[in-house]
Amino acid sequence: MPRKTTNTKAKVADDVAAVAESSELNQEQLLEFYAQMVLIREFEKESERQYTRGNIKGFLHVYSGEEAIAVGAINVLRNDDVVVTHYRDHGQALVKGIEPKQAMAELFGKSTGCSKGKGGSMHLIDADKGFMGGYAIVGGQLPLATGFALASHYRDDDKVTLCFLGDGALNEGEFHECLNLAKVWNLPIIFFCENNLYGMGAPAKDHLAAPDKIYKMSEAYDIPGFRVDGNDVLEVHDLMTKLVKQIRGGSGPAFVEAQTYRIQGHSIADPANYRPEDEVNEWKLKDPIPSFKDWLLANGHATQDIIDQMHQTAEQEIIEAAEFAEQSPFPADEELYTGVYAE
Amino acid sequence: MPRKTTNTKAKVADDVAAVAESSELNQEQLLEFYAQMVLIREFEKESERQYTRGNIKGFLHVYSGEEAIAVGAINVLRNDDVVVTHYRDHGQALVKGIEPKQAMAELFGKSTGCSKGKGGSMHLIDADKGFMGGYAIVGGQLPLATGFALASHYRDDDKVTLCFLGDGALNEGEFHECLNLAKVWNLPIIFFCENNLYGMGAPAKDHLAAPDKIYKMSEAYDIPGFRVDGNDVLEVHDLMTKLVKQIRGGSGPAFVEAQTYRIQGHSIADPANYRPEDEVNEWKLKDPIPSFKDWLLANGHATQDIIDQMHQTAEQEIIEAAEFAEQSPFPADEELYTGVYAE
Amino acid sequence: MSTEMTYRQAICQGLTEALDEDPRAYLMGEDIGPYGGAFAVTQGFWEKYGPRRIKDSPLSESAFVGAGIGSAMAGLRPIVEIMTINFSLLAIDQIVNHAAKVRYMSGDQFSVPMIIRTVTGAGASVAATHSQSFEGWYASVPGLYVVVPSTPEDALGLFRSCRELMDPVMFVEHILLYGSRGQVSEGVKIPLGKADIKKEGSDVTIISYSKMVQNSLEAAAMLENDGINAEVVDLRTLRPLDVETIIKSVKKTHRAVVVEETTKFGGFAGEVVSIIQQEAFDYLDAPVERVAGEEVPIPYSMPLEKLAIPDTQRIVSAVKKLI
Amino acid sequence: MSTEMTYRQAICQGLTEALDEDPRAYLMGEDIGPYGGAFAVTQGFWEKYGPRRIKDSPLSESAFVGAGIGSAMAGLRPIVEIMTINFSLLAIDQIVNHAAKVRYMSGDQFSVPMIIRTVTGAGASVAATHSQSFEGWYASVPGLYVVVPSTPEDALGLFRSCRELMDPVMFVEHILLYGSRGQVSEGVKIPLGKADIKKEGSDVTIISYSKMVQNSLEAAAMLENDGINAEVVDLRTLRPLDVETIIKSVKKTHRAVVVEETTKFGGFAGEVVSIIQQEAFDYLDAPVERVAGEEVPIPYSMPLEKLAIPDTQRIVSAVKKLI
Ligand SMILES: Cc1ncc(C[n+]2csc(CCOP(=O)(O)OP(=O)(O)O)c2C)c(N)n1
Ligand SMILES: Cc1ncc(C[n+]2csc(CCOP(=O)(O)OP(=O)(O)O)c2C)c(N)n1
Ligand SMILES: [Mg+2]
Ligand SMILES: [Mg+2]
Repeated sequence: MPRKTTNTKAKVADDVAAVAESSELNQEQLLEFYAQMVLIREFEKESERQYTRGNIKGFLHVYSGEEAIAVGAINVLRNDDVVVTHYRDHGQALVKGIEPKQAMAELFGKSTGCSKGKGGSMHLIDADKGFMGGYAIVGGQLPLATGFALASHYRDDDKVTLCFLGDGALNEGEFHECLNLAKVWNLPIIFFCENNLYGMGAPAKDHLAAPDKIYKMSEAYDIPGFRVDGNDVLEVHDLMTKLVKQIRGGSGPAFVEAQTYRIQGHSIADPANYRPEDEVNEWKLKDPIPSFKDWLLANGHATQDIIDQMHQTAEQEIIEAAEFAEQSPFPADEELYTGVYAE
Repeated sequence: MPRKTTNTKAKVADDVAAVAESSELNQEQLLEFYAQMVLIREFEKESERQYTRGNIKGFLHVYSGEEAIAVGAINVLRNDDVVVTHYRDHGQALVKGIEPKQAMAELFGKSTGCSKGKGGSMHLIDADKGFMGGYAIVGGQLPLATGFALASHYRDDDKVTLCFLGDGALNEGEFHECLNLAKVWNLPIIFFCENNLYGMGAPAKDHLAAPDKIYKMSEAYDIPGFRVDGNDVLEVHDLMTKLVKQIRGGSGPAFVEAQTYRIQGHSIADPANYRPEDEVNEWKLKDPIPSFKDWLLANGHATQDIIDQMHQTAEQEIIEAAEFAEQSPFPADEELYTGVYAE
Repeated sequence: MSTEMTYRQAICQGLTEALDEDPRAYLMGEDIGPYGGAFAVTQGFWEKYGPRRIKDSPLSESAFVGAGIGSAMAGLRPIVEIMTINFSLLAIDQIVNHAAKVRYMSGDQFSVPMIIRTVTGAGASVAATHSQSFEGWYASVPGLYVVVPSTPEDALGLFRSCRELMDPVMFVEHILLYGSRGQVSEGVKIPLGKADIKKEGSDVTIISYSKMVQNSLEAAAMLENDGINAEVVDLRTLRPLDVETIIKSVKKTHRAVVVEETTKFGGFAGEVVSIIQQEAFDYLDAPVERVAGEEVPIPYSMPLEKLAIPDTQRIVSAVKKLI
Repeated sequence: MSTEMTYRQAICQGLTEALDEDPRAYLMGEDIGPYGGAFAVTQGFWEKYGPRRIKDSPLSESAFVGAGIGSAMAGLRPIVEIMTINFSLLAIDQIVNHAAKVRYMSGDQFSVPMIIRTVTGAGASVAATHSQSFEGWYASVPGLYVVVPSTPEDALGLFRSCRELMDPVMFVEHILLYGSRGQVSEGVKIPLGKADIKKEGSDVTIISYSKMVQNSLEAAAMLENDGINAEVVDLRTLRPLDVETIIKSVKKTHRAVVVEETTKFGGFAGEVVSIIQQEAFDYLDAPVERVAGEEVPIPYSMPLEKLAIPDTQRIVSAVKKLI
């Protein structure tokens, strides 16, 4: 569990005692998960606000609606395990340990951003935290991730690489090349497809030959494939716990498809009116945050008070992050020329 | 059956009468197949000789050992159906109707070559014959072939495109992208993998994640996959007859794996000593030409005389082709500048 | 007769004409269908022409660009959109090794009458991988045409000519020009290989293309105040290049500045400079200057990005240095 | 102390040293294993170092080059072979968008200490798609180094320096040089960005790199007979480019010819010309000439191919035209 969002532990302990039944998670962890999901959502709401106010430029792709994946999957990893992902990277970055302040400052293009303002929203990176980056060429992150896994295999260092990709990225040739390579060399990597049903405006069902069995695409490479409900943080966590253990043990690559839904359009500029209203409404009911909240309440892991507190804490943290970003300086002009080559 | 090699018909009629039992082919066709296979082998032997004599330059990749595929598959096509292939293209070119003279002249780089000497061995092309070319970037022919099929689909002209690729090409991203595209748009195309067990010096078994089920790779795209003995011309022909009919009827793409063996090294420069002797010997026994000859004899479709005659005819035709190539002029110097753009 | 329209509308009109007039023409590309195109150029096309003519393609640049090439070889008239020129690197093998070469390699048996539309340029705060300008690379490939319009009139006029070519064209639009407006003459058609003098002048020749023409014109206006009369040449096509117009202008002005948006080192401007010093050596009163991008990947942060790419002021300074 | 060896042997030695001295170094590429490398550079490596250090890769250029980049980001020292520079187009996205940019985009968090070895050049009768020279394109990309040795000594000396860099290098060997022989000094190490005067002269500067240095030296020898004393500058690296040596030479000789194997239009020679006319404008007695390939795809037929690429005689003629 790389990131500790809040000190929920103390606050909760008195109210609820039981350990989650459906998983190995204890209550503290469950609440931590909820807090992280809320933090991501708040971060995204704020980034949309800041975009509208002109503080964030270029492309902004928010993660709202997909939080259960980042939280369920990345919390299984060790600090030194590796995450490589695409441009829709805020949620994953936060869970892997980038502070909201540094993430928001990066979105603002400030020198205090995790990538010194040079990468922006699509390129959050913190090598020390094992968050090896968002990459903006669709499919382009797969070879890099394969390389991180190759390095672990070469060194026999027992790190696991988790590589996220979208349903759109499944159609790029790198998907095929990398799964094959990972299997041929038995690399410790999980290719994790966040199937949010759309790649920009393109429905996966129209662009994939076999959209209903994405998770089976890995069979061509003799890589086990799994499907999981991407809006159920515990289901994601359960599967990932199993897989990470196997892979750390040397089992070789795995492939996961998690179905989820982009609550917003592709980017903030996209009203997404190509989506049927029914579909949007149906998925609203599956929003992973209220669902998980209901489960926590129903199973006595939290009270409404605790929930409210967590929301407040998250809001507060994000307000501070935005203030930090706003007050931070832009990079100095000389920064234009640094970091092209090693000093 | 696009190409008529010899007038075997007349010669055979008196001796043997029955129609092939194991297929819908009549005797004339069976002998025609044999004649074509022999013609290819003779062409390749001659091209190796001419390479050694310095008349052929650059890369020379011969088709010896794989004849049953070109003959079994391409004879199913109509004249106006399309073949697109890789650089190991001599055999397929001859079956689709390029005259040995023009093919050999192309290998010599002569102006009478099918591509005017500008393409060479790896780029035999005759658009009128529907032989749309050999291409030398591994995997690069797949998108082109997909485009030919797309044109047929667009025009609804009921042509079928047959695209050959090697086992090595399976690892290129285009394989994945094109199979998906072909299925999504329901294109009339057969992707035909000539699995000769090696891509240059690389054994398919070491470079493919699942080398034993290549034909199943198409399942990821919901495309039916078939495996066939690539050294059995009749088996190839049977399968292709079925597939071409379906595809012409609008069934959408298909995928075929045919196992075969490169009798020679990757190119004439390659002694191929990375192959175990046992393996080479084992496959020598499966050479498609003697096997088919034995079958023809055993089933009374030919006599040894007829066989001998066919070999002589082929040798003679190839000698003439080589003479033609030798006597043809190189392209005139001005030819350097023609054909870069349309006149 | 002329009509005012945006650069986007001009291109949209060119596409509409192609689809309406030529049954062999079809569009293919990512999100050109229901989404209407990443830059809204094909808005409404899907509804109007349907999926046969508007092929909304999966994210498979190599496959769909290559398929476009194959279909052109088979006689269709594909107009393929690569969302931005950055992503063209995933299809560059197909473009360079097949589209550009198959006519030659086949001994003139095949034509590839295909237009590849794509989008170049920096300045949109979309960071290093999304802000590149590779048109100069394509311009170095025999077998290709490279078109880089700077105005709505040029965009439509050149597009109409491209449709008549039997060889592949890289039709390169600029990300920051879509909303720019201009008069478009009725029936305009502009041949490839003809540069346009966007402003006449006598003291110095500023040579550029695409968005940098705007900056060059702004610079010329500013220079006017200082009594410097600059001629602005818009190349309009990089391959073929209109050497004659360039040289004629330089022989008149004796000074030249070549402006290019991408990084300077190894850029296309070097070709223009080389030709000028070759063909007008005795006419030059000063070395030919280049104004181009800094030798860095494009940073996301806006203030830095501004420093990375050439602007009007830098063109002004370069001209003043020469005079 | 020096030893005679071939260009192939020099590179083989560089690779051997890397593997022997640095446990983080490994080789990856197509057919570099049991096959011994398409150009027999890695013959015996598989047997000696085994599959951990010698990663014989499937035909997946984008994946294995990108994996090389990722592994370099993770701290390894990959030496990746792309069989020829033609096939690098399938990996160019990874090279340009990741290898070259990730240090910058990450705010200097990542290094990519990777050497990409590949093979350039025409003249081997392998037709249009297999005879290209894209090193000029890579030279235009900030974040990359581009090395183009012409002799065994330079190949080994430069390779040793490349191993010390923390940024990606395109190490570009020439298909027709592998068998060429030369003396290699013991312990030679040559820094990047230092051109070499392969022959001193006073009348004209011939600038080239890789195989064309041989032709330039031949041309210089022929010119000697006509009393023309040419200086031959071997660039050795395209990025960084040794502007100082070029300019110093041209200021001495007042005339320059830039020789490049690929097609002229839009080639790298344009950059060299631009710099010369900028930095030595007042010293030039004549325009800088370029000798380069014809504007055609490379034809297979040998007599045509010979016409397509520059040869010694054309260099001689270009020099004579200048003098
Ligand atoms: C190679 C490439 N092609 C196109 C694009 C433009 N683009 C950016 S995101 C995107 C959609 C990707 O969809 P998906 O992989 O499903 O990820 P999601 O946005 O749904 O998370 C497209 C087409 C790109 N960045 N890179
Ligand atoms: C993209 C690309 N990479 C590498 C090569 C070099 N090469 C030419 S043929 C070949 C092997 C291909 O093997 P396969 O597809 O099995 O065809 P086969 O030669 O066995 O018929 C290789 C590696 C190439 N031409 N193109
Ligand atoms: Mg998606
Ligand atoms: Mg093979």
